[in-house]
Amino acid sequence: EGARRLVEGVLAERRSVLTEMESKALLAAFHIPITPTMPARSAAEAQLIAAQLGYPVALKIDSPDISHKSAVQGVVLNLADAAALGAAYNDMLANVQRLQPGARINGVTVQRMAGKRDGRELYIGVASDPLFGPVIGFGAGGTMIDLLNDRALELPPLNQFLAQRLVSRARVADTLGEWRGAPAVDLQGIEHILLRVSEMVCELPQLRELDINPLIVDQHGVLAVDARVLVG
Amino acid sequence: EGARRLVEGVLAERRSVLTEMESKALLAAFHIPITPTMPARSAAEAQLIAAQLGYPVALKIDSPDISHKSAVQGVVLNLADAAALGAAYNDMLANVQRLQPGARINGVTVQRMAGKRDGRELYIGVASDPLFGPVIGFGAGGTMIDLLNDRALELPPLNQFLAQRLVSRARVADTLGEWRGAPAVDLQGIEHILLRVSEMVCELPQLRELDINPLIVDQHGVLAVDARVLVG
Amino acid sequence: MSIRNLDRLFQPRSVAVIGASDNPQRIGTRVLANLLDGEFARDGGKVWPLNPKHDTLRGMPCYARVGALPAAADLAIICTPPATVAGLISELGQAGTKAAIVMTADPGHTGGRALRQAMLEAAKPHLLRILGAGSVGLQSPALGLNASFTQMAACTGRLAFVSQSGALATAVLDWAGQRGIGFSRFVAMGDGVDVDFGDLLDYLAADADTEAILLCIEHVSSARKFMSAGRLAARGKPVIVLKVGRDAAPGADLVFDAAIRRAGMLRVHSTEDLFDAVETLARQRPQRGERLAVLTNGGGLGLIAADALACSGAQLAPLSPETNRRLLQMGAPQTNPLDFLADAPVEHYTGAVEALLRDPQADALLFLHAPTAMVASDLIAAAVAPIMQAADKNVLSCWLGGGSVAQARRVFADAGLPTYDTPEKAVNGFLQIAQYRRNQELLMEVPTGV
Amino acid sequence: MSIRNLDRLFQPRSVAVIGASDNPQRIGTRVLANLLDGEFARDGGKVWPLNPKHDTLRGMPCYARVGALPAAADLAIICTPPATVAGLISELGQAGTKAAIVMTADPGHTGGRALRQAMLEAAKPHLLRILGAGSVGLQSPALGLNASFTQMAACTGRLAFVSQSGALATAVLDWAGQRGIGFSRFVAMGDGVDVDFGDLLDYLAADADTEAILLCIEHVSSARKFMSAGRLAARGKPVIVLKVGRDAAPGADLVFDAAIRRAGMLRVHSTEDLFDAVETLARQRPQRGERLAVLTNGGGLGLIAADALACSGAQLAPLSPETNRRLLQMGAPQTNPLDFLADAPVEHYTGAVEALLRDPQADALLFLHAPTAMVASDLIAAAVAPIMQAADKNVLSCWLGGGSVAQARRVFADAGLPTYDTPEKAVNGFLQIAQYRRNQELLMEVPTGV
Ligand SMILES: CC(C)(COP(=O)(O)OP(=O)(O)OC[C@H]1O[C@@H](n2cnc3c(N)ncnc32)[C@H](O)[C@@H]1OP(=O)(O)O)[C@@H](O)C(=O)NCCC(=O)NCCS
Ligand SMILES: CC(C)(COP(=O)(O)OP(=O)(O)OC[C@H]1O[C@@H](n2cnc3c(N)ncnc32)[C@H](O)[C@@H]1OP(=O)(O)O)[C@@H](O)C(=O)NCCC(=O)NCCS
Ligand SMILES: [Ca+2]
Ligand SMILES: [Ca+2]
Repeated sequence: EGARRLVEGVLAERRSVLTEMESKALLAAFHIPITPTMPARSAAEAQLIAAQLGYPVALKIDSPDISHKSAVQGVVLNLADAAALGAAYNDMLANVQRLQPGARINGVTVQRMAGKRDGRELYIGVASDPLFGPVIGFGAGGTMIDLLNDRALELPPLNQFLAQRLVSRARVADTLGEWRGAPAVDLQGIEHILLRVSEMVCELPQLRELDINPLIVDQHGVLAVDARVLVG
Repeated sequence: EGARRLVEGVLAERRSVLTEMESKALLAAFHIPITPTMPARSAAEAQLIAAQLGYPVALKIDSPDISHKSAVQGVVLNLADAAALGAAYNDMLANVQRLQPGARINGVTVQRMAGKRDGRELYIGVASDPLFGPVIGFGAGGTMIDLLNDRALELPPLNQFLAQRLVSRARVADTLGEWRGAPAVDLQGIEHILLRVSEMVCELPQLRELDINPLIVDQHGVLAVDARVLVG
Repeated sequence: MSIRNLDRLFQPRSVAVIGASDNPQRIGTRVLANLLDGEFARDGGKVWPLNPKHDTLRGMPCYARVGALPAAADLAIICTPPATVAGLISELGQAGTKAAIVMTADPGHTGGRALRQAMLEAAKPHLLRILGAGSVGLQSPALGLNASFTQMAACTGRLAFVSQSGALATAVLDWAGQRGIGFSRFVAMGDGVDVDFGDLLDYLAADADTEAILLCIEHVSSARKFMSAGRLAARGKPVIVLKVGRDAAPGADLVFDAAIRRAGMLRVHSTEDLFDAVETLARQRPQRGERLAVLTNGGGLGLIAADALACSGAQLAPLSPETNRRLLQMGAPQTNPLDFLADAPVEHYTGAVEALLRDPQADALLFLHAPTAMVASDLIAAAVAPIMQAADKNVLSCWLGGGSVAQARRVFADAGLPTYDTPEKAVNGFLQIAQYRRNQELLMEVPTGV
Repeated sequence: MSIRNLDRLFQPRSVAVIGASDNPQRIGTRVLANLLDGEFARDGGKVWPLNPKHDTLRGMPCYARVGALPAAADLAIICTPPATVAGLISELGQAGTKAAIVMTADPGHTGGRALRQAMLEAAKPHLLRILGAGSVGLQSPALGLNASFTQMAACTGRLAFVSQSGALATAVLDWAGQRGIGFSRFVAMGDGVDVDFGDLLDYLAADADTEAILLCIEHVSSARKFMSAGRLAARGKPVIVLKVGRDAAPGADLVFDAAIRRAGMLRVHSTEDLFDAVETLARQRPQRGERLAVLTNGGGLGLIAADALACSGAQLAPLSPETNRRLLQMGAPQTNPLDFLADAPVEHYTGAVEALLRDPQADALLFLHAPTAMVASDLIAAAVAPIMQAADKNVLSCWLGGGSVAQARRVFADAGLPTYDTPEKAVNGFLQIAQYRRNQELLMEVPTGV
């Protein structure tokens, strides 16, 4: 259905990396809750969008040529109002053009800051092993992910038992019960997303890589805040 | 001098845990840069202080009976203006009284948010081994510190070679060079603080435990944002 | 492919040795000798040497061509130069042979022209199965079949051992032989161009003589087949895997880990752990729980055991009042680890072993001993071994040292009691047995459908 | 305390055995025998048995009381019941003896009344040094002095071995004996109430016969003394530490790690690694770099070695053109690991070993071998051992297997070539030597002042 068409469309354009918006659309098609991410071509358009989503918002550069946005200062978080947003927009475009002059730039994307006070940042992903095919990974998320080096793996398809076992094998599992004054998180929500990712893997053979990071979870639920998909 | 008097004063009161303000005063006495932390007895007083320090600020409960402030919702970060601060003050006092009814409450402390855009969060600490005495620890900091489980140890006294070796043994060392678009941090600043901590250990035999977490470092320097000291 | 014709490999009634010889430098000479030296030949199994240069070998007629054999051999063993292999397979297939072991090393590995494709093409029209190339052969000890050029015949046992590396295979054979550990099947798989881990797992899963399976893997060819066969086998018996040869791709090793776990197989990570797994699997008994009693003649050894047990999930058994009473009576300490002084007499050992084995709160006994001049270790070994042998619990042991404990180790090996080189390894053996148990329970939760 | 009077412990000219006996169940019987069997007695060292129940023992006069001895003994060995120990120490001190080994186990460990305090008080006025309680004794092999109740005399060598645990000590002695590895000093420290690790490190740091030091520690009593003695010793020779008995306090083990590192000592983490460190230290040669050449008769073993080397900082040596030319000439593969087929003749091994040892780009050679029926391993061992022995590089080896390689192992041990049980451990031996080198370089950077 929709998901398959989306992927085929990208492949038809001879691309393999989906944009953040495409990636989130794909997740949404599999009923994975996401923070909506809207495109804006100007500071004014970004302000209109932000007013509707509600402040604070995050701004990210929207370019098919840039894979590490923060490396070219293409990410600004926590913009509190229209003035801050306008200034950030102009700064960002100037910085990106300076740091990666050749890059084609569509504009920016605007999304509401995921303000989960007691949220834990997780990672869920898919990688493709040359021998064993797709593998589902789970662990701590956030920008420190490489340093944390907390990644448990399981082969698809998952069932509930396997999803639970996958979660419990990651070190981050220690933070998912009551933790530092925060109530226990919605574990079923995490399992649900793992099962949905497992479905994605089975139904979309073209899926090569998927990174949801961070996936923010608290006692009320789970939210995919950033995502990146690779097909081929 | 001052540091010794401060510690003796606390011991004379039959206390062993220094407040955040006392802890930071102690660090400052050893020339460790800190974010100033000011006491306030009312919302109004807090607003006056914040106006001078500059927004955004962080608010923390000030009580001799509470060691894990965030567990009783005694920490609110990123307050953008006086209105937000006033509301947060009242919420915090209500929450703390509800969650830990017996606690004596002096008021709150106010500090400027350490807004280091490219800052890495580190941990520097001292623990006391029953056999080998004081030990200096270094590693990744922040709220995920337990999970990161990144702690390299060295015995005092340190010299520059040992301080460098200590830093390089922690996993977080991988993030201190150029990292995700952020420039390399002020490594000498970190070494300097380690050497000052080593001095503290040698000059204050009553020092039992010290936790600086986070210590925020970027290309320009180092800043101790929170600190906790135990004497005995 | 499948398990088709694998019975011809493992249970042939006639074996042709192509390239048999009387020159001691020829592999075929050794293969012929190994076949003739086993029960297989004495039980009426046919062995047919084949080499145009000889009329007789070892007093038997030697055949000049495949066509000249008395009948189609169930199994042919090929130990002739690379250039001859594909042609021989074709001839064998035409004659009706369904299984061959290719011992010839594939020159493809060292830059020569690879055999792989030519062999497979020659075999295909005849559904002939190939073990190899570069196989050291296989053994089915219960049939007295030694279809290999290994240095010794395996004893009969209940472990199946399959190794891609011939060197690792002959080393394990040798090591096990010295300890009196036997095998149900012993297979040096070589390159696995046709018969591969998947096929062998399928065959061994159904093999009634095999109670546990050990695999030494260099690379897996068909992941899908490997996984489904592994899953099936692991549901019936412990399957232990050693992976040799790190995959350069980052994370590949973690994926292999996940795959092994998903199939319900268990992984070990060093040659040493492989040897220890052989010891443990070959000698293990059923075990109810994870509480370990430790008897030693040195406090230091007890500490090492306790360290190795810490954080494992298993624990030191809390001794029952009845056991404490028994120990008190004989003047022994009532602690676990139970730590004898260097001059404790043999009766103390037998008494304590009996008491600990009877304790309902101890699920297994660990016996650790270092040499002492005061009592010869072989006297202790001789006294306690029969009690341990008669027990219905696992007794793991370590005689730490060299020459002074060699005889004690021998006594324990002969009694079928698992003994290890160090206290840590003995504790690990216990933890492995606990892991098999837990793993079998977990497997119930993983639906076979997935 | 200090190294005062420790020369009386290690180099006495007269030794009194208190509790000497002819009853084979007595520790004193064994101690007397061990002393009399060594060169020490034949070289004129005095041995004085002491026991009121005997007039003579082993044809020598046996003394009834300390006061009856011909002179003050340099060293007294006490193997009498706990109640007698403090009194004996007092008498010995009065008579002028300055050092005693207390073999008696302190009943304090098992809930009895502790000896510790009484012994120390008795010794103090006389500055008499005590090794023990619960010591199995010590040996100074170069003097033929076996002042212990161990099961065997150590050979002379250049390693000093100190263990708190008597069991670990006798096990290492036994294991080393079987491999022909000798010691400069062998010390079973026991409880360490007086002479402790700090004292022994100070003594051994200055001991010209000792080139490397191994410590098995259960607990450290004085951290300050231990650290300063360890620092001093580690600057002169490798000091290897095994810590036994996990400290319950969280993080305590990491602090111990930091302390060992800070002093410049090196830590191993298992009994096995301790044994391997003995092998490596006893047989190592100087080494320039960290590039390893590997020669094997099985690709699988080469893979295991490469796996063990990966991520270590060391690497496989890139073979020089000259070596490749030599290998090509003899028809051997020109790769590292260099992998022979099972039927390679002995000349190939000698040729390859010579070529690799000559290669200026290889800093050490790893020789891995699994049994094969085609060439007996002892023939290979006999052929290559002299070449390896004559080389100026480290040659590490593993004869993987059991009975078929036992003789080859023996040949290598007799040639003083380090051999290990598994390929991984052999690689580890190489990495350890590399670590000693790096550690010595690092120590230059740590100011002795701190
Ligand atoms: C297979 C291999 C051993 C053959 O090498 P080789 O022994 O030098 O070969 P030869 O030419 O001497 O042939 C062996 C014997 O077979 C005979 N032979 C050759 N072709 C034959 C044929 N078509 N039919 C029957 N016999 C034949 C030869 O006459 C010789 O016997 P002889 O010595 O009595 O004359 C060699 O190619 C090889 O692969 N070695 C490595 C094996 C190995 O290590 N395998 C396990 C890998 S871990
Ligand atoms: C020290 C120990 C061995 C003594 O126990 P024991 O041998 O049963 O003691 P005994 O009473 O038989 O005394 C031993 C000998 O010393 C003699 N003896 C006793 N008191 C004596 C004294 N004051 N002076 C001289 N000799 C004395 C005894 O007569 C006996 O000799 P004998 O058998 O010829 O008559 C015992 O207390 C012990 O500690 N055992 C453990 C030792 C050990 O394991 N140490 C290392 C720990 S890892
Ligand atoms: Ca091989
Ligand atoms: Ca002991």
